[in-house]
Amino acid sequence: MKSMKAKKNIFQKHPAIGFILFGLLLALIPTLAEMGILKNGYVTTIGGTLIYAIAALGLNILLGWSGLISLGTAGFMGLAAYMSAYLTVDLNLPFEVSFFLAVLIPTLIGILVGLVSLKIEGLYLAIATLAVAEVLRKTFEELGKYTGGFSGKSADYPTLLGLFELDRTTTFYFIIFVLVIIMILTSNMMNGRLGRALNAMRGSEAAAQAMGVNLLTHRLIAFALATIFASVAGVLYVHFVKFSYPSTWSLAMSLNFLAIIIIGGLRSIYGTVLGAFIVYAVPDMFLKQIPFFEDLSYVLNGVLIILVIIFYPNGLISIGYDIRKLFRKLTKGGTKNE
Amino acid sequence: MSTFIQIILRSLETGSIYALAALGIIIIYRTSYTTNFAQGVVAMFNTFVVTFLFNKFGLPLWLAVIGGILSAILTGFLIDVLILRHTKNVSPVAKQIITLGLIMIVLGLAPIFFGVDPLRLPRLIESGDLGVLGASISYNGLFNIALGLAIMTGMFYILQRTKWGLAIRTTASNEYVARLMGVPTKNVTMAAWGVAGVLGVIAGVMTAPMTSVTLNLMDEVQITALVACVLGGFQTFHGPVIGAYIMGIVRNLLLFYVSSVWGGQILYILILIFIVFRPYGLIGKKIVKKV
Amino acid sequence: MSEKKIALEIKNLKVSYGAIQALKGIDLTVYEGDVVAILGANGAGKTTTLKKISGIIDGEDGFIKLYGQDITKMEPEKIARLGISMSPEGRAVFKDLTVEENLKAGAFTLKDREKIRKNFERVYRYFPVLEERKNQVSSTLSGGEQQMLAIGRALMSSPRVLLLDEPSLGLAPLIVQDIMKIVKEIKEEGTTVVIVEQNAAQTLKIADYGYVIELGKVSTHGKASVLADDPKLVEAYLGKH
Amino acid sequence: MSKMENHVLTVDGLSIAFGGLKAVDDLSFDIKDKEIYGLIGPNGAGKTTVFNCITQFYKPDKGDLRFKGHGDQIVDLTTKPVHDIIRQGLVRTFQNVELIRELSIIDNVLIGGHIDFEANTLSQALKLPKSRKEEKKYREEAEKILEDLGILDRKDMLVGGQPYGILKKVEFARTLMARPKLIILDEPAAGLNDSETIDLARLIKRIRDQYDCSILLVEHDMRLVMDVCDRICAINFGKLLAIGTPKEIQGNKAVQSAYLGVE
Amino acid sequence: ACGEKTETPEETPGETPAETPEETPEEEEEPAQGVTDTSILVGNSAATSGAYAPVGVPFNAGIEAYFAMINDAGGVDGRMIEFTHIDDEFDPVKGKAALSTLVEDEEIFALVGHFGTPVVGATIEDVKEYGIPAVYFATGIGQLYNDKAEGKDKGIFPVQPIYKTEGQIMVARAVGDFDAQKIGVIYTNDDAGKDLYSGVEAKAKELGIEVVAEQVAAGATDVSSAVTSIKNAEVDFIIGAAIQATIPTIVKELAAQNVNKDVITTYVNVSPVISEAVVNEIDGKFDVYGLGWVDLVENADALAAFAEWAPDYATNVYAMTGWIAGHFFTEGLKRVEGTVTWDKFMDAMESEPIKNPFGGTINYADGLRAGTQEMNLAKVAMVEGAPGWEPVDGLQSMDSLLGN
Ligand SMILES: Nc1ncnc2c1ncn2[C@@H]1O[C@H](COP(=O)(O)OP(=O)(O)OP(=O)(O)O)[C@@H](O)[C@H]1O
Ligand SMILES: Nc1ncnc2c1ncn2[C@@H]1O[C@H](COP(=O)(O)OP(=O)(O)OP(=O)(O)O)[C@@H](O)[C@H]1O
Ligand SMILES: [Mg+2]
Ligand SMILES: [Mg+2]
Repeated sequence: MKSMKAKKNIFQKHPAIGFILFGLLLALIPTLAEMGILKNGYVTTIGGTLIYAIAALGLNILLGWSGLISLGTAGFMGLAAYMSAYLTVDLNLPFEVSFFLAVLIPTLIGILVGLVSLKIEGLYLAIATLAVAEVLRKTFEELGKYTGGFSGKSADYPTLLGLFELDRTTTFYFIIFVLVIIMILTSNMMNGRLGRALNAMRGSEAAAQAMGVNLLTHRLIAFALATIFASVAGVLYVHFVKFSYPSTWSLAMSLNFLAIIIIGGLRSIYGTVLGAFIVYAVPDMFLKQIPFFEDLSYVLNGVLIILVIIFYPNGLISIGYDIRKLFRKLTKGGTKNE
Repeated sequence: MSTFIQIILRSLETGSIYALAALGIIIIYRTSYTTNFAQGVVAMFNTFVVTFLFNKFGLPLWLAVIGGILSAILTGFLIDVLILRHTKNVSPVAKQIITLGLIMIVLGLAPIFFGVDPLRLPRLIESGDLGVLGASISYNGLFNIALGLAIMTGMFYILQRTKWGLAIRTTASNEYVARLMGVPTKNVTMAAWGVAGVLGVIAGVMTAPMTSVTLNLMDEVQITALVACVLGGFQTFHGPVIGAYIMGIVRNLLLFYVSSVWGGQILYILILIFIVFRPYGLIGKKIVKKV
Repeated sequence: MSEKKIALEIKNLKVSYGAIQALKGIDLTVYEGDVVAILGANGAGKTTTLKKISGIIDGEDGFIKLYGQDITKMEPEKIARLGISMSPEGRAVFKDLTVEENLKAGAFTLKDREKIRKNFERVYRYFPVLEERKNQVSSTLSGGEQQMLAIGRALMSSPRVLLLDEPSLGLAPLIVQDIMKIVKEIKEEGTTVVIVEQNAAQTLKIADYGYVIELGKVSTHGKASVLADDPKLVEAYLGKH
Repeated sequence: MSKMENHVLTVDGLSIAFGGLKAVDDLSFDIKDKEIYGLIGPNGAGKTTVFNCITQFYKPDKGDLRFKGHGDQIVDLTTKPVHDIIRQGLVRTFQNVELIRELSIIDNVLIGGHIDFEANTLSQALKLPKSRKEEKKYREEAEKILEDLGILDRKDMLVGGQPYGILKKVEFARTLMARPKLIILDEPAAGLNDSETIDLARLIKRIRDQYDCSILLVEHDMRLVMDVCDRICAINFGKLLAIGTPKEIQGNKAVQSAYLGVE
Repeated sequence: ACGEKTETPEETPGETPAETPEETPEEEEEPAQGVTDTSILVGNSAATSGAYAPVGVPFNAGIEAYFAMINDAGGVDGRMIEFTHIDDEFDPVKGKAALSTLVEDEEIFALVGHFGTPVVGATIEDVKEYGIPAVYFATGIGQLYNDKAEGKDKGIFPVQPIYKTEGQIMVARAVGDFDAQKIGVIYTNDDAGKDLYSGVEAKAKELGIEVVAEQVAAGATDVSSAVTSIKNAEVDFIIGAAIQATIPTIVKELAAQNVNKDVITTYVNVSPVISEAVVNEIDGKFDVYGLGWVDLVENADALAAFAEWAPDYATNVYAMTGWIAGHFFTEGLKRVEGTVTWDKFMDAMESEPIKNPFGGTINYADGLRAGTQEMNLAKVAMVEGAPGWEPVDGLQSMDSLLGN
């Protein structure tokens, strides 16, 4: 019992250690696949899931912490994906440079949306961001010269520092690396002054303002962070999947990001990753494996989402609490004097 | 000139479809405080029911439509009783995600029930055109417009003038206190889901003859209706209806006179600019927040 | 005393919020036409008791009877129709509705239009400011005005049992005196009143009977006049915590 | 400006109307350094509205609001945006309690220190030593304040579900984090019982001395008001009724008939 | 920490598919993966759930029906064809994952019926990288077209017409059969519509024909303004470059606005479903033509076989295309002699033209990968008392249509 408590403290004090361990754990997947324990396809499925988790983390900062909704995540992610593909393939820019530009430009647009968010909120903001994303998607369709239109746009695995040409497995490691960094940064920011200010903005605008939180700058920060994360995800996507197709970046995808953070847990970093697994990976890795139910996997996925929300309205992450409680109940006889 | 009128007339016809769909979204929003993204697919499902009753069981169209209305009420009730009733501790955003789950369920089940072929559903009034200043509008189109307006007026009356309206508004404002006042909020939300279902299937039956009955039947209608709600403001019932007609008309004018490629997007941008300047929509009032 | 009917009977009531047990077995008996005061320190479980009576939270154990009818597991809207009406803690007015609509909602369970009209008259007589503000959206009312609205709304249904949770919260001294008068007036009409207050001395003055709740349990109860001088009460209520 | 020398706040000719309703009508009063100042009046008299005007949640239609802030600089509050008011050294609580339910009590208090943090976002994101030290420093300060208010034992509990009286205290603690020159309290004793109110009165006085600040408060609990206030301003229908010491106010006929009632 | 890895999963099957490297690297003519003495495993990923299930489900049912027929008759060379399938929901990531599962884990011999533009687009490079043969692509995107496939491109065997090519044929029909001088195009803003339109545009330019084009949203319910524009432009002939639900919308709107010009549309729409949807509305105002690459009247036997083995989908065009996919793969496989390897299979596919069971042939010789290039013409009419498609003209190439 005692040792368990001590362990808990380390993770609480230095969440980064937990995130790094988590990353290392994920990094075992390709090896497991090679050993034949997991399917090779899972490397792609999980790689994609982690990319979605990154974008969803950004949305979680926006909705979970700041209380601002966006249905535009997919649009920004797509913009970054197309930009990075174009910059590396057509303009032959180094991966790092294109990464930077492909994050910067969507972020600037995201900040503009942040300005709009000062005037409108709730559903109105949701639809406004949706409109931005729809305009972006239309642009992907019509500007065939840059985006390949409906033929889609291809890209390659990243080449780091002009030297290291990554392949599927190493790109997968790269995704984990980025994810872990983003988890650490998010945790640091959200558990400090910025996180409290965003929380305050969500909980009570009046209190936030009275305590000196400038709504304008904080909304812009929230939108900037969300767009940065979405763009990073977009860049990783296009260099992992090596392809971008206009209808990918649709409302459906943005809604999926929403589902991820609601299911995983608002304001929970691990929850976001968990949510991404539930929404993207579980249907493929489990639901579709159930005999006789393959064709119903879509239905089951919907049922799963609804059940999770009804039974875990604060996110599936709180299942940990329940499991611990159950565990304690089961071992109650021996260790009553806690 | 006649072209212009023609465009307006056709737009009014689709506008009334958008309006009905928007009313369906609003009534759920006003009672369950959630945006029902599944309004469209549920409507699609029930339109399939109508089509099946008509095509496979050979019922007369009007009877098939009544059958569809009954099934719409039933699906609405089921959604409320099986799902939304158990969401006491669920936040409004999470309820929206529940409607996403619903979309998946309906999209997954529809092909199993109705097969995968697109089906045909004829118009309620098969033929006849009315000439207006060199343009024409079908009797069916006129009927759609009239029905849309009638339903809207009826709902407006109920909401503002009757006890049911008060029940709806208190439920929307604060369900928990409403129950304290003796408002049967469960019945209110259940009825709202039923009504939303009916509005949806009527919109679906109006849409189907223009295209064919497929899984995507209501996709565009759904998005347009959502945007119309924002344009008109969520606070009233007539705002979204006006928003819906505006969407129908302006989109077609932009598509025709400006660009068939970019017209839809220009409309979105215009609406974006509009709501930045009128954050509560066309009709909604701005309320000063008091602390 | 013995001829009086029992309006509300509560036995061994237990309620929990997650891991916190807020009520640990409360017994209460309220006779028809009485004003019963529930007193207790912050967090003692007073609000929880009223919430449970009106049915908006679930209990774990025990029962509540209204004139002999078991309402323990009843839905709040049914309970409201049986004649229990509550002015909740923290006002909870319908924020986006006007003052008049709020009051109308309060009379939701009444069918008799004439009675509704009379109740309107009465509430406006008690709180003239509400009539002045009748078309104002209630979220923009001042704190005290909202409190008056909440109390007025509870009166609109001509309840058999009226539950008031800290009615004096945020009200000016004059109005607090008014509220006490109002309570007396409706008591005289035969309405049973259960009132939760922080202001013990003033409340016990108008109450017939009092209960003191401490950490989810009834610690003392007795006639209001006796309680007011009870040293035990002074200790429990004004004393250490 | 010499007049303001020992005044922390001067309100001069303040007016605001909502539609036809004059919520505050040509109201003037001033608060001296280290004074505990009461603002009383019937419900709907405009007290909260005065607070909202001072803190710029409402932009007054007319009137001057001068405040002697940090470094004894005199600022015209009407020129400042809402979120800059606290930087001048003026901080408030809310009548209806504006706290963040999902945060712990101590985190809610820490929000009050928002303006004092110096480390930038990047250094927070990277948890550089500077930002870590700062976070620790303010956390300790917050704990001290909670101890002062006697709620340190609850510091890690979530705000949601706490009793009303505790919430009022948390709001109070939050204002103290900003080490203000003037604290504005809107009904701090609402929801407190008699003994707690007595404690609060003591606390308010102690805070004034310990934090060396002025306090402006609205309260309907007359025992508290009469006990702690150095001076009181009574208003009705947004207009001034009387200003004076608690004794004077208690004896004032107009105030009695409009507000206090006669015992 | 992650730069050391040299071995990557793709290399294993991609390198030398005909051998199992660890065991017997020197021995030749080891059968390719997925091939045993009694069976051969093929597969695909397709959207069999979600919004595209109405296409994916019958398509796969068609493939399975064909293989069931072959297996019932004893298989190919004593080998049963086993078909495995993964649902990718039309999602590129899921499609990509499915492909690596199929090739690396399940070790299929070939992809049969690769499905959907986004998935095909995302995986076409991977397919080439693996070197695995892929027969039939249920999409018409341009990337598939190749007139001299070599090396890694050789395994790609498109069958159904590429939209761009079809767009050109539409113009050829309009000019050759209908003497059109000014063509109106209503195209949807999806891959089908836009690729068809770009084919139309290219061919019209080449022939010096005037084109008026209007875009409509795929799945739109209101296409009235596009139709009004086309009507006002006074064209001689209209191309409806849209698939599925949108084409009935366009045709009904043309009828509603009393346009009296004939319309031609893509083969995808030539199904009873569409004719049934529009026959009442057009009501003699104009004709609706459709291109086709199969001739169901001439090949009634083949149709009967199809209907026998896929009774649930007897009228479904997507099931029919799945059937064709199965057929093309099987025809190639039948020609392989001795040990079945990827190279030998590809050579077999190229060795001589393959006949489509429902008419027409495709020639893959010398690396030509162009899908179907001859198309026939039918129009909506009452056929045996039911709305259907009445044949108007047989299979013809673009050149023959234009008379050169
Ligand atoms: N929603 C909730 N979630 C968790 N705990 C709660 C909740 N509501 C009340 N509690 C807890 O239950 C106990 C009793 O609360 P209750 O509100 O009934 O007290 P009260 O006597 O009305 O106090 P007050 O005088 O502050 O109004 C308290 O300890 C409180 O913290
Ligand atoms: N935003 C607003 N719109 C309309 N009327 C308002 C608004 N804010 C305040 N009022 C009105 O102004 C008057 C003064 O309100 P205020 O909240 O200042 O009263 P108060 O003195 O604080 O009263 P209480 O003691 O009840 O809190 C009230 O009658 C209120 O209805
Ligand atoms: Mg209470
Ligand atoms: Mg006030």
